[in-house]
Amino acid sequence: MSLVKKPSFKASWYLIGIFKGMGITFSNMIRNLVKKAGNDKISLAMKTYNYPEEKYEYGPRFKGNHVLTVKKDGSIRCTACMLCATNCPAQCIKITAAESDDNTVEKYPISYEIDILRCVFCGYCEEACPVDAIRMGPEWQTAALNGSDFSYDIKHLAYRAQLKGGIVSRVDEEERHKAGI
Amino acid sequence: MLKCKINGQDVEVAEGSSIIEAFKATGQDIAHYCWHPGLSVAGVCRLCMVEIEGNPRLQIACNTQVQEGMVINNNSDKIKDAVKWGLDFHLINHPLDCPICAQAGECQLQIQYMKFGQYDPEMAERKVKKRKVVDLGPKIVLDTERCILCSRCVRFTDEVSKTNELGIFNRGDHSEIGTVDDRPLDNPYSVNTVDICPVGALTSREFRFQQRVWYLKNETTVCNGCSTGCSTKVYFNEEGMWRVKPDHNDDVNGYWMCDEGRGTPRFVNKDSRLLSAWNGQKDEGQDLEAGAAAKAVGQTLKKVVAEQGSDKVAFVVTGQYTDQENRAFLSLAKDLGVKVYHWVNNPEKMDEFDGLLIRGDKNPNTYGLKEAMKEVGVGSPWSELESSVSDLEYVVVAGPENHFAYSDLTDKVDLFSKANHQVWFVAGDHDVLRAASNKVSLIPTKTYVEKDGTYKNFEGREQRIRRVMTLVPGALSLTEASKLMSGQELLVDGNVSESYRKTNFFSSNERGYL
Amino acid sequence: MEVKILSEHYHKDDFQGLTGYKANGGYEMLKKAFTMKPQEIIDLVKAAGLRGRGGAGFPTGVKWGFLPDNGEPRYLLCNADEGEPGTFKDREMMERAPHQLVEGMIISAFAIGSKKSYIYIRGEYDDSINSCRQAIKEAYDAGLLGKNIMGSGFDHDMDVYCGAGAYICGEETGMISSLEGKKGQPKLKPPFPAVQGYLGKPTIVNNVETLASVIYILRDGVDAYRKYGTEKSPGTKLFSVSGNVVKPGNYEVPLGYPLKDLIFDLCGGLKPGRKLKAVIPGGSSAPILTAEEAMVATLDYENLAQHGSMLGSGAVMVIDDSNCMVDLLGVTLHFYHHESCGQCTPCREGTGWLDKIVHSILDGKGRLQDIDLMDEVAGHMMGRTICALSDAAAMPTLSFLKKFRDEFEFYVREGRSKVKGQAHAQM
Amino acid sequence: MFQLSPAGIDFVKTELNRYETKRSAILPCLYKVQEENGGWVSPEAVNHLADVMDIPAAHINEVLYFYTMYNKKPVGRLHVQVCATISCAMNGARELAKHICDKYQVKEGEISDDGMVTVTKVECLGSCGTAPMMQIGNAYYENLTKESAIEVIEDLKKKSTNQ
Repeated sequence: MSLVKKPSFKASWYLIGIFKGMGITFSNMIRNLVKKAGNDKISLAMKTYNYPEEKYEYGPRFKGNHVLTVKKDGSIRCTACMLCATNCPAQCIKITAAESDDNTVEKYPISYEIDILRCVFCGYCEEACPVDAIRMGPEWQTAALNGSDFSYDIKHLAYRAQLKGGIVSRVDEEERHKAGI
Repeated sequence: MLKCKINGQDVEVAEGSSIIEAFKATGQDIAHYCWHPGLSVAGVCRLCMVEIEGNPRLQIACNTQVQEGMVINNNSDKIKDAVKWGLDFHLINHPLDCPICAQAGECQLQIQYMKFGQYDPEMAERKVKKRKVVDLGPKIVLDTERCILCSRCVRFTDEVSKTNELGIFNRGDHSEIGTVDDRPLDNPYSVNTVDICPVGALTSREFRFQQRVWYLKNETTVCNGCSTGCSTKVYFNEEGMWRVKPDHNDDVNGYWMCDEGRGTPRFVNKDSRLLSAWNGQKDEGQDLEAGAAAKAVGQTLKKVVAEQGSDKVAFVVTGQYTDQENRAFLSLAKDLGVKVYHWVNNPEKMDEFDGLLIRGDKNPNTYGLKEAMKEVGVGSPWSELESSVSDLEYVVVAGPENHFAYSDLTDKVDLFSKANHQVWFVAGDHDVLRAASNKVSLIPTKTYVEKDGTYKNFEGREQRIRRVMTLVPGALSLTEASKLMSGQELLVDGNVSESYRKTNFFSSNERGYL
Repeated sequence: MEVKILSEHYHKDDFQGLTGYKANGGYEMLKKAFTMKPQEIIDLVKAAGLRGRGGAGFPTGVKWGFLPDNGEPRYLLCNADEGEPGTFKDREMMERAPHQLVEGMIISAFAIGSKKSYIYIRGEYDDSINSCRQAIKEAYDAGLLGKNIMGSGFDHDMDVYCGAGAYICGEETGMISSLEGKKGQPKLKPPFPAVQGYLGKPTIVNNVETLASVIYILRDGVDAYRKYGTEKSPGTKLFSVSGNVVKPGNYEVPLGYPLKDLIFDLCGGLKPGRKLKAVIPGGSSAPILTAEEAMVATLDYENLAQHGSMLGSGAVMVIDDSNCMVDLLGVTLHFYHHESCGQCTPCREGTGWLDKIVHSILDGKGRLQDIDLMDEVAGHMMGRTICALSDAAAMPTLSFLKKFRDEFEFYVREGRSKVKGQAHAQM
Repeated sequence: MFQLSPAGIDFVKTELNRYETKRSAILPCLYKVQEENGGWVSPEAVNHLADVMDIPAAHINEVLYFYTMYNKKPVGRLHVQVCATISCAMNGARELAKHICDKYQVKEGEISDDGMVTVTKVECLGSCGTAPMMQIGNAYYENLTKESAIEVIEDLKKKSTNQ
């Protein structure tokens, strides 16, 4: 048995709801036009950024596009341990590991793909990574022409132009081995 | 039978069994590294501590015999503290290798740490550095730094494979597992040491970085590598089958399995499989739907037998198929009245046996096939086929799944290409078949992990195999093919074997417990 | 003053050879033993209350009683490994009176009915190995070994087996593994060696001094033997005194002899201008006694146990005030770290860990919580392993930390030793 | 390739059936191999001994690497082993070892340039009453002072050079 109630008289008039909504919109619009942002009392107006000349500055913890960090010698820091791929709720990270012939490295990713269209930018991968190999950088304007450009590979994630040669990871192998841990 | 009380639960145990066996019998949880049911007792990891009433000191469970009326508990705080410190001693010189270690996910140190450890590391001094990534031959990679010196692998090479290759060299905390002068560890059972190694010291070169273990699901089935019929655990996920491990079966293989049997993924995975039926000659031909191809072959066979007589067609069978498949195929041959020939792949090595698990007869079901042929009343000597093959119209072959054991595949194809037509029910995609001189039609069949059925091993012990996954959707099992060839329709049977029920990928996966 | 029974004829040069030994009453007791029944000898030893002189102090008669009479061949092994730091009493007996050991072993073998016995001597004792081999050859030539000894119908073979440098082979089952040609790693107990020892056969392992004392129990009888020593620890014992004393060496005194007299009377006290700081009474695995405790302690199993230490192998190490206790603990733990056989995890990793902590303190990088950590680690090594080496490493650590904690804290805070002028020599 | 001398082979044969099991003969035979191989046991020597005694090489290698008196790497003609445990350490053994090392400019465990001297600190040799002391070859040299130790080593060097 369904519990559909008879609509009350006020609710049956749709116009009342519409006018209330439009009222709020127009009052904000007029306030923004009249009052300039930034005068002394708490301004209610929204600051307008003239994008792209003026860009909004996000905080340091902003979770934008992923960055794969590198070691001091430029090689990729990721050890293909699959923790990020496991922790990712959207399951959009695909890694294939391979054996490296340098015995101190032992394992590194041959391919590391993030399907950025599936990614929800939650940052779980950053939290899961034991060696600070993946970070979520500050960039967020990422447009591309066709769908396949949105699956980022190692070359894009670690060595794209904006990174200027790759960002060095905080957790580095050499110090850890020298310290004997 | 001895009666004792474990953690408050009454237990009946056989005479002379140790406390840890009593724990295992009741399924109670006890931390242990060096004890293994299939090996002798070493008593060196000192983790399986239990408190026995009337005995002030903690006793190790693996070497203490159960006495009548013993009251044992292992969940008191004293035990938890003892196990925590036992684990601490194991971990102080253990390298922080989890990201690059193949054993991560099923490593006993990780499991026990989550249960008993959960502490911040107290050791501030330098760890002992030992040799890493030691090459021990084609199958095993050794990392002596991760080794916790539980000596399971040494006892294995001394007691089971009896090749005495491994030893613990040096003394104290500089002791290292290894072979003399880094000689390869290469006996036919060497990969068993990888299974029983509780940590990532011994890793198998084949599976080393292929897949993370928590992505794999596992099912128990029977190995089709040879006629011993060992019980095995198959590890798989969507992309295919990654590795095979032995499952405990006291009557057949105990806790062990040979290295050959671990090679089954090579002929099961998609890259070596025949994906769809094919009709054609000398590499030119077109792909077909498997079901339709089988029906077409069925009709032409009936036509040929009706017009030219049943001696124009020959059936060839191998010991690779289950009992149900054999009966269906043989009864089809009986109805058509054609002769059936048994293709024996290596007659001279048939009754070889290496004393433990490896047998010369590389077919899982030769016993079942012979039984079925006697029961259905078919079967003629192979020489007859060799003489009469050239004037045969059709040769229908139930080809081998495990083509690695069938080294004589090429010359059998040449033999059959003397006939007019040859029809192959085969799982693998072999170029030699497509390049045969006469008209060929190939029909993909399922491998042993994709079908239900029973094998009979060398002593006639019937063992069930189950459908674990579907790798080639179009493939047919021989029963289905025989049904189609005899004209019936394939009804989709309602009861999908419940082992393949779609469950949550991660939670259903049981960590690899030793 | 000294009571010389075992070491009575040490000073005589010809006592090493068979003729000299026989001239001083040698092998008379063997003749007497053959007149008695084996069980009589065992009861005699049990009545005399002879306790093992190797370190554990287990009553020998009782140990001999554990042998199951299931007809299996029995072995008698003499533990002459003497790896315990500070001990050198067996070496002197084997070099000066090997026949005394051989005769004692034949009598004991006759008592327990064993046809084969080995003397397991540590590899470094080259002189002792040669003198024992020489003594056994002489005994064979004189018909005291081999078939139908002295017409008694009892035949017995004896051989010397050399160790190759491992303290762990001093432990009963470690020695048995070494004798079987394996690594000297102790075996799981139970089954105890008396039930399943060498090659799975019943085996009795006794120290050199224990076997030699059997002769004099036979010669003097129980009451004369019990005249010396206390009620629970009868008889005399050889003590090897070493360290900062004027006259270090082996002294045979009755058990229950005051430690103070041993150090200051027999050994001539300390070097001039030095004060007694501590004494390790029973070898390196015995907990340490402070100077005050050493003044009141007497050398027998019960009294030393009351003082929290143990008699052990009777190796008295005298420590005067010129030594730094942290440094000494470092040396002791380095010894145990080097000698741990590596079979059981708590001992293999624990000795290494303790060694590293004490050496990080010695290098001035110690932290205050290191001292409590050492306490905890040593506490969790006690009673957790197959053999007693992990207890032997933990007990000195616990006693050093309990009785000289101020020196450790001083060292951690100041980064140098409390004892002036004690530069920590690099290990 | 290391080969046992005929005398060595006979020694091994007699040792093999001197004890209850073949395996007990490993320790004495390793001593013989070390003697004939110039003071240390090489991996080829282990393989050769394994063939002669028909015992798995891993068992022999385990014994070789467990005991300290078998040298796993070459040592100088005079292997000076200074005891550095408790009583000897209290009587200045470590300073003595350092003094010998400086005298022959050799680091601990390595061979001096003229291949004659290797200095190592070893654990208790059971001669604590006569500390400080050292063992060279099979002989004990006790109650040493810095000068007397060097004297002993010098005349041993002279004796072994004119052999």
